[in-house]
Amino acid sequence: MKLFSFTTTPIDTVGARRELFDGAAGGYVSFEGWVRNHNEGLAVQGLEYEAFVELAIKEGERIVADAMRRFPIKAASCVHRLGALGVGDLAVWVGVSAEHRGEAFDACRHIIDEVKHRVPIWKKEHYLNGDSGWVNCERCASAPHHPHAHEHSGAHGVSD
Amino acid sequence: MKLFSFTTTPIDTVGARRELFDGAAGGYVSFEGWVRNHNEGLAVQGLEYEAFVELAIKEGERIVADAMRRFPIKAASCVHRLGALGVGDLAVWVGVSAEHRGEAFDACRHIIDEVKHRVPIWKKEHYLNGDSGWVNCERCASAPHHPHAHEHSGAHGVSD
Amino acid sequence: MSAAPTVYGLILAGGASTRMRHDKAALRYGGESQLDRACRLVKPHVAEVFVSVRADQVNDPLRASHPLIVDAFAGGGPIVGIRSALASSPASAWLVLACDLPLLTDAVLEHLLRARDPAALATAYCSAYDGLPEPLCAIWEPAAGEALARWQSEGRSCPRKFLRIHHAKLVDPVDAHALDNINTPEEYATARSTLETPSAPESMQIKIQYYALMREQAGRSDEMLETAAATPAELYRELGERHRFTLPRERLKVAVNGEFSDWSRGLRSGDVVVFIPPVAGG
Amino acid sequence: MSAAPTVYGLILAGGASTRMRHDKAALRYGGESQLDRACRLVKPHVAEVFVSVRADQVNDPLRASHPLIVDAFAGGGPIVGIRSALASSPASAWLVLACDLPLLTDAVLEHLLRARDPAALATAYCSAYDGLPEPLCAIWEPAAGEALARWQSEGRSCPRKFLRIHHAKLVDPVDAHALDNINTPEEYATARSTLETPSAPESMQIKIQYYALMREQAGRSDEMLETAAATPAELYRELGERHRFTLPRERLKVAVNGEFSDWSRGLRSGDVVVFIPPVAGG
Repeated sequence: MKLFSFTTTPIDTVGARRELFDGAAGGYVSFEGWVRNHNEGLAVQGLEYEAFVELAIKEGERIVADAMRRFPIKAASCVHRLGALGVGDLAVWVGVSAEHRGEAFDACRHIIDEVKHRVPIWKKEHYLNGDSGWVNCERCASAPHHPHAHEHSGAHGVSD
Repeated sequence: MKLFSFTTTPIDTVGARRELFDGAAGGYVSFEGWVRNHNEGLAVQGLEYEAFVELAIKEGERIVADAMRRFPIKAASCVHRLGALGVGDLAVWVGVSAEHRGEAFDACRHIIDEVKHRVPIWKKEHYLNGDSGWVNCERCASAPHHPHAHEHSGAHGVSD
Repeated sequence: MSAAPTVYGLILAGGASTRMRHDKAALRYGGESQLDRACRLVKPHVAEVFVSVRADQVNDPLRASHPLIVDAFAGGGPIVGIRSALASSPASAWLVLACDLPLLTDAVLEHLLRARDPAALATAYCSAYDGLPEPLCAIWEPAAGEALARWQSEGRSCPRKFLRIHHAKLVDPVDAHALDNINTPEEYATARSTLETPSAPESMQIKIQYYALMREQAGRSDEMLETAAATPAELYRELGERHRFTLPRERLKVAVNGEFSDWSRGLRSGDVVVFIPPVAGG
Repeated sequence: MSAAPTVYGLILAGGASTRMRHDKAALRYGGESQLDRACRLVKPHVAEVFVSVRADQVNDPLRASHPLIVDAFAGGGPIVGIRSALASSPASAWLVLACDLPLLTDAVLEHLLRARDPAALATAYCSAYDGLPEPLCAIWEPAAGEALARWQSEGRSCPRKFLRIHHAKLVDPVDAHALDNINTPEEYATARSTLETPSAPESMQIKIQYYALMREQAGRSDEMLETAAATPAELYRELGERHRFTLPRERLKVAVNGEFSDWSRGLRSGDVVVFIPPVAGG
């Protein structure tokens, strides 16, 4: 089983889940990130994901491997989609199996939080009004005192 | 979409997930309870679920409806299997969609915790050694000072 | 809820029974006519009880002993009785009952009134047989008057169909037989024997359903019990001795008539009790 | 950190190379002996630099030009050199280096010293090849002296194994080749050509790859740059002016050769640099 991988075609959640099966596991938690029809007040019609794949896979694998050390879980995996996606499409999937549900929830949440903060993946949103923009980059860069600027640079700081 | 339901055939997680779709939802969390091959030190070969269906459906619906009021989520649902299950079978499924992942995790965990504590469903485990027993009932009843007795009656207390 | 319209009682006694070849309102149980029995049952639950009659029945001695509401619209049938009552007091709600429900109990009426939703056009039981609304054991709210008038003006007359497509609060039955009505001499005989069988005054018929470990220890899925136990707690003590239940009561919960209950709730004849051992879903 | 023991430098030059058929300390790169080169590199990072020698080497001219620490225990090998240094100044820590690491850089030493944990027995790099600790590019703390003495008294001598089972702070390598040592004439030839190839002293070939917003602002996916920028921070300043990048460096991270890096890391010709704007996975 791959700890972290990319795909340019729809994520096979059924197959990915199957790989986490373990006879000693009593709980399975999965997270799916879906493309929303809006973000920060703008109507979204689709988006594109791009990654620095070489480093992203290393960092993604470190996150999942680290979660498997930190939490008493049986197996975990994360798959991220790349390329153009429409509203409702599945952008990222995280699955965790564990003996007990508490650890499965904790580890799953930890992995998606870390992936969102640390893995070099970027998202360009296309808005219904014709605009587009790289999330966390452009509006913050042009308005450094926007409250989100601090939040994002803080998030970045965590992973340094 | 049904908030809470029972099935005597394998849970259709794909169909159940589809019903939670919402264009404004950016996060989806699901929990699956799998039949483990062991419990409290005994090797399990299978189990049976039984419910007081009339009241269980009412109580399950109350739990999910309550979660939809408490947490800012888009949709939620729970399906529980009844009858005989083998190791690895899916016993219960909870799915939650929400704008943001934090609430989806919180609500999903809340629902499964409450379902396990409040809904009148019982589980009889069949062990590889030929024994069987109703979980939370028999060993505790015969050994009322076993530490689990307090835990379970506490759990029961929560739902009174 | 205190602002909800006052509820009056309306016993429908305008119909002519073709199958019984008899005036149903006059059928007697334990020396009491069905109409008198219905009025007596409803009385404690409402502000006042009226009997719905056709204009040609106002001098019938059985009916004339009660306050009457005479059909004020053409067409006949229950819908006219209900509309006439709503028109006679447009700000009130009406607990409407067919008079041929000999198995009706206080508990059934109480449960319906507790479940009432004044914002619906009516609050009605679902049939225990087909799940459809029971319009003739139902609370009709003031707003139903106009809607029923429209319904009748469209040539329709069935109040059950009316409730299916209008906004009605539907309530699950607490007792499958409570709303059985009497349409044949055979049904009449059965109902009489049920009602007239003497039973000790403090003794009740309680049904107990068993699940999981309780079912195995009781050796059965359910049983009917003639008991003097006043509460579920007393009932568990009585049955625990008989079936040698191993779980102390503190580890259980209890449900009465399909809902969680206090152990100290007063039991009533016909109640269905379930002892709930520690649960283990998921 | 101000209370941490002072660090001295120790260059191990006591070994006899069998495979090189030569005294490794005397191998020359760009006109400088390997031993002199090692001493020069370490000097700015420590209080004083010593050379570790066997008693029969104290008059060797190459070694005698440096302050010496002579083996004070029996057995030979690096462990004796390290123990002798720790014994000579029991309150000090020692940055211990093999002398045959021609590809070692300032940046590698600086990174190790920054990562130092004075509470561990030693702070050492993990090998880029097998992940095991590298005892001969490591900071040995005072407490290691007694533990090494016990280790040797048990008949053991390998400092790498010592670090595997004692409490050592392990540091990921910043450069896969920095600790390559020279064991054969072929390796010597390769290292010489790497070190002696003339290039403008301050100018390097750096490849930059761009992603997302950076790619759009640079107008390209990658570029080769002849630059004098000594660090990624300087490189970003240089390129930021050229391409009018809008993101301040504080909002970015940087990767060199496929791994996250410090902004102050020393760049080397051939490095591949990626500026990482704020990420937005999921």
